[in-house]
Amino acid sequence: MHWSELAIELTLMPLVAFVVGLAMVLMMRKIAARLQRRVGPPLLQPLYDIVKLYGKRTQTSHGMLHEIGIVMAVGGYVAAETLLPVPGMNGIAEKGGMITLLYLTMIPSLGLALGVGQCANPNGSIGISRALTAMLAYDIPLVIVIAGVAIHFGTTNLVDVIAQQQAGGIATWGAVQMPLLAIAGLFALQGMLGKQPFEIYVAPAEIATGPMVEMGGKFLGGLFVMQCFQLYTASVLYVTLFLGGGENWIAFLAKAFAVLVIPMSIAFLFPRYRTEDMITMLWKWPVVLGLIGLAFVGS
Amino acid sequence: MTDTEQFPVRVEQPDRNGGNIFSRVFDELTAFCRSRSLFILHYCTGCGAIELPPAMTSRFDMERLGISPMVSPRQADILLITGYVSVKTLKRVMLTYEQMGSPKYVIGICSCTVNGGMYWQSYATAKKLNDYMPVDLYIAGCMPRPEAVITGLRQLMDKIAAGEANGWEDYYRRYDYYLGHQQRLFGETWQTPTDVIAEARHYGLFGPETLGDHTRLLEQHQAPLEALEMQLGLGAPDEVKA
Amino acid sequence: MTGSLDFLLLLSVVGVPLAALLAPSVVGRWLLVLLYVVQLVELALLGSGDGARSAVSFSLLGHSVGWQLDALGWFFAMITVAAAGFSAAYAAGEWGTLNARAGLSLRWLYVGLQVNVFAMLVLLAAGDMVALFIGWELTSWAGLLLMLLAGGEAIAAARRYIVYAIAGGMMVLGGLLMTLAAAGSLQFDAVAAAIPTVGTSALWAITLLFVLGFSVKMATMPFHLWQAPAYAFSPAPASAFLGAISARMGLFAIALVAIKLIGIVQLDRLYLYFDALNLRNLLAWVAVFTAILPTFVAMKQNDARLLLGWHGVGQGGYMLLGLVMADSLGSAGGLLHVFNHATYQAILLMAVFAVIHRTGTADLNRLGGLVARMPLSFLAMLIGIIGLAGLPPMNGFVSKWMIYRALILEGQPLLFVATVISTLGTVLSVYKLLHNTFLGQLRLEHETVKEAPWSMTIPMLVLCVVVFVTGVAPGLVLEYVAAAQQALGLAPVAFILGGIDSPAGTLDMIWVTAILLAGFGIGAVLFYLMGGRSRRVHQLDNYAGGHFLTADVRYQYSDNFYAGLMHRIRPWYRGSFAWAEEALVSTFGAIATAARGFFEQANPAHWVLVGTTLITTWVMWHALV
Amino acid sequence: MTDLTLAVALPLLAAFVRPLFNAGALRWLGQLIGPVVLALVTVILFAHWSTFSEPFAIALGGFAPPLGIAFYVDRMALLFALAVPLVTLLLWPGDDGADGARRQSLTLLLAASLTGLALSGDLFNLYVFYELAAVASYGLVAGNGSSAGYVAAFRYLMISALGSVVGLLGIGLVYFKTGTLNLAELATLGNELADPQGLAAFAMLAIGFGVKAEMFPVNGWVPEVYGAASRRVAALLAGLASKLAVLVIVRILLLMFPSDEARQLLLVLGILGVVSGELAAYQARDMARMLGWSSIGQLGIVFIAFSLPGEAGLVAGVAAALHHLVVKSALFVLAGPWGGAIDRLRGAATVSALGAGLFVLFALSLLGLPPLPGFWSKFLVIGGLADAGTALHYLGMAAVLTGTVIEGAYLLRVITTLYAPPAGSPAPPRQRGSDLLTAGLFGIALLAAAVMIDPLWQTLDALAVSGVDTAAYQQTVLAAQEAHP
Repeated sequence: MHWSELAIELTLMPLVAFVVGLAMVLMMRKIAARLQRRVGPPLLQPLYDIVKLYGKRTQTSHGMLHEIGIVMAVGGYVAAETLLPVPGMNGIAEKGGMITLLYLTMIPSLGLALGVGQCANPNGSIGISRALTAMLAYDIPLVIVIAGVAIHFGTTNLVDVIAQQQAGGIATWGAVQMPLLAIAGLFALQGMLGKQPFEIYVAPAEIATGPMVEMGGKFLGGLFVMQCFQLYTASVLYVTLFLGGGENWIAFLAKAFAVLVIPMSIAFLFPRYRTEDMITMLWKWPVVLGLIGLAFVGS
Repeated sequence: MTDTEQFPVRVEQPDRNGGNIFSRVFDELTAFCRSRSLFILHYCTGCGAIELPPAMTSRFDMERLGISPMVSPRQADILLITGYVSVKTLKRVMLTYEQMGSPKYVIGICSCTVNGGMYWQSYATAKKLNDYMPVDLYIAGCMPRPEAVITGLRQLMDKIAAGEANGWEDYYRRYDYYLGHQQRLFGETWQTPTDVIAEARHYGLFGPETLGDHTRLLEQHQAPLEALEMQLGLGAPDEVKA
Repeated sequence: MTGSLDFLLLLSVVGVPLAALLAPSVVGRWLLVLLYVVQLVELALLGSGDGARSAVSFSLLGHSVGWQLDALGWFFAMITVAAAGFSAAYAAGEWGTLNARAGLSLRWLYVGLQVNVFAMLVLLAAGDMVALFIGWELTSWAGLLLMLLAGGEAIAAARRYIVYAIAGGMMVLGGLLMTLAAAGSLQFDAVAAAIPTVGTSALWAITLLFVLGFSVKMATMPFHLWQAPAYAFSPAPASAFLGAISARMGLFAIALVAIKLIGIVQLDRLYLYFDALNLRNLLAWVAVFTAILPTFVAMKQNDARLLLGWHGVGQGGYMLLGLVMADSLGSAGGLLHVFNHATYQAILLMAVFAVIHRTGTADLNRLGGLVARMPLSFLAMLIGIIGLAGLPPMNGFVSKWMIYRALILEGQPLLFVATVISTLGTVLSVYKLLHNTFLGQLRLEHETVKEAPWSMTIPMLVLCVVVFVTGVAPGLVLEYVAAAQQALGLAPVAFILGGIDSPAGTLDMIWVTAILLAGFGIGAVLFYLMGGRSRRVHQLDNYAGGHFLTADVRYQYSDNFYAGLMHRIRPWYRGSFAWAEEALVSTFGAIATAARGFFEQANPAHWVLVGTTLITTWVMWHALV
Repeated sequence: MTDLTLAVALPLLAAFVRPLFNAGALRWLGQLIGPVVLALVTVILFAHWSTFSEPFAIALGGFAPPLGIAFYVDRMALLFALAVPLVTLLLWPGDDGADGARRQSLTLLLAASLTGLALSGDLFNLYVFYELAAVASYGLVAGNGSSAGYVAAFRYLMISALGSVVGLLGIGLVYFKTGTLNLAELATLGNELADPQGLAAFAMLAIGFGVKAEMFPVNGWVPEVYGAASRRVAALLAGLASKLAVLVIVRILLLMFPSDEARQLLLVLGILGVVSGELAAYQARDMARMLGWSSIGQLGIVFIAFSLPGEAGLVAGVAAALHHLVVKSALFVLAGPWGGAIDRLRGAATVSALGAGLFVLFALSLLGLPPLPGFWSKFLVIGGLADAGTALHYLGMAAVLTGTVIEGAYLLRVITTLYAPPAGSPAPPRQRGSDLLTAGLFGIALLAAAVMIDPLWQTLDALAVSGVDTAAYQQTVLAAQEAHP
């Protein structure tokens, strides 16, 4: 591949992710509104929020790390998007693979954790402690799923995973081949998105939005951007592993949005679990499902 | 419905003619976004808070206007004072107000925030909110119905879009005035953790009335509030502790 | 110019009296650091994989004993000498002066360090099994020297250590002599040649004795209890050195004996029952549990040193796991992790001890917010924990990635999942360490704290550079890892400068890092160039639900940091191993008391009569039958 | 050749002469007599050692072996005989008390009888020398005049006397079955003793001689005696006397009972000794007792080693015995001022660094830290066990290895106490110069052995070759018999 082509891909992939992510945020809020018989926000509401937050005239920083934390949170996702293949663009997906992607997506969280840590606000610290706990909870089923998929396709290269699924049509999709893992993956997805019933680390009424408690202005704006990336990454990863990736942009976007509808519809029907209940929940059903699925993959 | 115009709000109109066309368009755009995205810190000081849930939920749905509730003052744009403010509460209100990021807007809901309302004779309530902080909008009533709240919020949105909701700047520019009222109520040792004067300097919001007698009084006892900047501690090695 | 093994060993022997002589003065200590540099240069000149043989050899009791440094030993030796050098430098300046004034014997510290290096070189360069055992025992006892120095709680830990160490040593001795009985020789070649002919039960005994004996030093389960306190409570440089490399001697010995001499094929031959679970699987699972349980024990610690000590135990599990996978990728990952762990663990311990140096405590509930006062130490710890947690772009990620990949490709999803659980536990635990030490509220009494002196920060920062550079370009180290693999008789890993090149999934850290840094760059542009200005505020200007914060109020979340998680998993911390150890000791004590009672009875002469009566009865019975 | 008899006769004579010079003008002569005699004996024995070519027998006074006292001299006998005056000299009791003369003459008596034990070639003579040694040791143990000393001596006396009776019973049994007590002749009659009665005789002999050799289960006296007696006496008994008793048992085993059962009996008793001794030592809170129990354990190892068949066993056994001789004697010497409760020793390293250093050295050798000699002796023992390869041998291996771990636990407890910061008052006890000198000499011997481990091993190997050669023994002794018809 020519370097200029690569450079264009590397620029476009995060941009696409951001734009799609904005739409996904809007969809999430719309779904919530419709479920509550509300009208919901206007089309550009996610953008308004971000622009407003960046445009705040006075903003509070708790120190360099607080700022770097946001830089890492956004920058880490910008980097991670280039490892996630989309139709026609592979970026550097072949140089990393799914394990690298999985670990790279921890970088934004780590950055956020650093930034929050410096805020010296116990609500934030509790939030991070809960977020990490949640990660421990949902990553176990997630890792089982990833291991199953990697073994099934015999590779950790996401480009190969997509190619193999697209070669055989729907019958070779991960979701068809490994339905149990796909279901387990949905649980993990719910946890990954941090939506109800797993919304333990935001918990506005309890710990004042946890990690976000001291975030205002562009600090919060950065986190809104990060949320766009987060939704995009989770959904596209799921599409890549189980739904054959994107044959073309239309199919790709349709799948990506469709995948998100499930956790979002569930989210607004439930209250929040307590931390320990979330752990119990995620270590029980999806893990059992995943392990059974894994046994089928292995055989 | 209450005519909010009869309660004057002190607003200083800055010069809006400077800058080139791009920055004006940009400012317009930002102002529009500001008006279309309002996060309410609903700080429930009194009975009026009960009118907010209907305003938020399916009947009136504030979110369609881009208004949503927020928890921490850092995140919020609007400070809703929803009822009578006792002296003790007002201290917290001040603390919270100063911690919010500007532009920030204060809305006083219920008559109590306007003139003390039915608590007029109480020794323990602050009667007139705009003595202590710039109030952008009052929604009178006891209590105002959700329709009034929504209408009020819409009016605020219009003011923001028009660049008129600048009470927060007034707080910086005339800090001494507000501080004086606060000191009168809370005592001479009154201090918040936010260094408003330093902020005014930092953001270029320093006005002729930012400093005055009251801020001098404040400086006499104010604990230092400089940020804990990173220190490398270079130089000669430490004198060894015995 | 090439180096000579004899000269190296001579250098390190001469270093011992030199250390005793020079350690008390600052200049002397820097000269000793120089001595490590010289040793390192000498080692580097020897080169990896030349198999430099020492001219010194003995014939002892009919066994020829000699030394030869192959690529595996060289790899470990480089890490050892470098770790000692960094530790020595760390203590050379203000740390040494201050602690000497507080009563620490720098003489013993530096002598101990050098004796350890010498003992480890003797072990790593062993040319036969007698030399191996000599080195092994010397290493065990040399470690004790460092552990005993700090006094206080270190003494109890050291006593416990030495019982474990002697037990391990005795198991090894048993295995050694059973090998001698089975193979008739203790030369590596002869043993390797004889092993395939050894019967299953004898092989079981030999392998188990060796592996168990060596794994005592690795602190793999169930021998994991001693290590964390023993390493943690040593003086700072000793702790950094021991934590970085000492336990890895066990891995070296396991690699040498179990992989090279006995061979992975033989391990596969040893089935636990029928053909369901063989010794290799068993080892892999032991390794995984060693990776998991100590990590979660670490998470509960409130002493930063202990927290790191427990992680040291846990990380050993990864190395063993990678090694017993024995494919080119996994074993390379295991060996690479030795290097990686040594680098970041040294940084972490140094950073923690720098904090102790300045604040006098390692209690995670009594620190916080120090990033404002000790930013360099913070940076070091940050890089260290990224390495320890195995996140890109630090080197810990690369070795872990290789192990994960090996597990997936070898069809071991359960092991893979278990390993990731350990990694996640590590992430949680190290964030707690970083947060409770450097983030959050700065305590009033720490407002005047200063950054650690240069003599302490520079070793940390140099190691940080190493961690980062070898994370971005792991090929630099993988070259030697591949050589070590060849020395072990394993297929060498196919590496590129940036990582691993393989058709089943490539890792190119140069790309990953570049993209990550580019991402950060974009993030920084988005953050710093766009949006309004921000202003840094005092930590007390903070949301507290309307509460007025003052400096004397503790506004920090540190104790029971993962409360929700602990609520769920606390019942799982049964302390079964500690309980079992205690039960063993007290049972043993009871038996010992009974034995003492035998000797303290009023009239022991009865036993003469009892014996005689028994004998007579026996004779009469024979006469009758 | 006959000057070898002097090795026994001279100390014996000196023992009786010594009290004559207890006072008066010739007191200085009394002081001198012991060391001079011992030095002389050492020189005599060393001359023999250095010129030794092949084993020979001596019939004392020209009486032929069945009737007379027969000495049999091979390398092993010479080695142990040489050790006696040498070690006695090193552990020579000073003349500090009123009973100094008595102690010295008892020590000389002990030396004479122990040398006799090493050289004697006749079961009855062995018994006589053994009893003589026993009597001398009773006196020495009780010699410090404390009530604890008397109690311990009485305890010792009871076990030893009963043991002697049993031993005598064994000798009687042997005589009853074979009609001779000459070891050489008994060796030719090996098959006559290879039955249950013979084995019983062996067991009885083992019990009899085992009392002094601290063999399980007739070693109940050990901790009391070592705890109560003066440390130099303890060192003599633990280091030297026990080894000579072991030698006797080994001689009997090799010459008279070359059966597997006998070896197994020794092995089992050895294992029990290791386990019980080390366990008890683990619970000891008193230095001297701890060393006593430890010495029971070590002698268990020696028994285990000697129970191994062939030269390997003999080499291992002699190595272990010699190592223990040096190390335990030295440790007992160090335990002189450091006796009593171990806790008392907190910070003792600060007042006598050399003593602590020596203690560490000996402890490490005892634990078998390579390249100290203790390692090689352990190496030989365990190697032999692994080679023998029966279940019982593996059990023995496990016992030795486990014993070492336990040993490590309690020795480290002492070492860490020595190096702990001092507790304040009372000040930790200080080592005496004379004790340090003695221990230092042992330490030098130990280090020298570590350096010259291979020549030593070759010597031991040669020694073992002649040791196991019972045919040569018979020939030599019986030839001597021919020569003195």
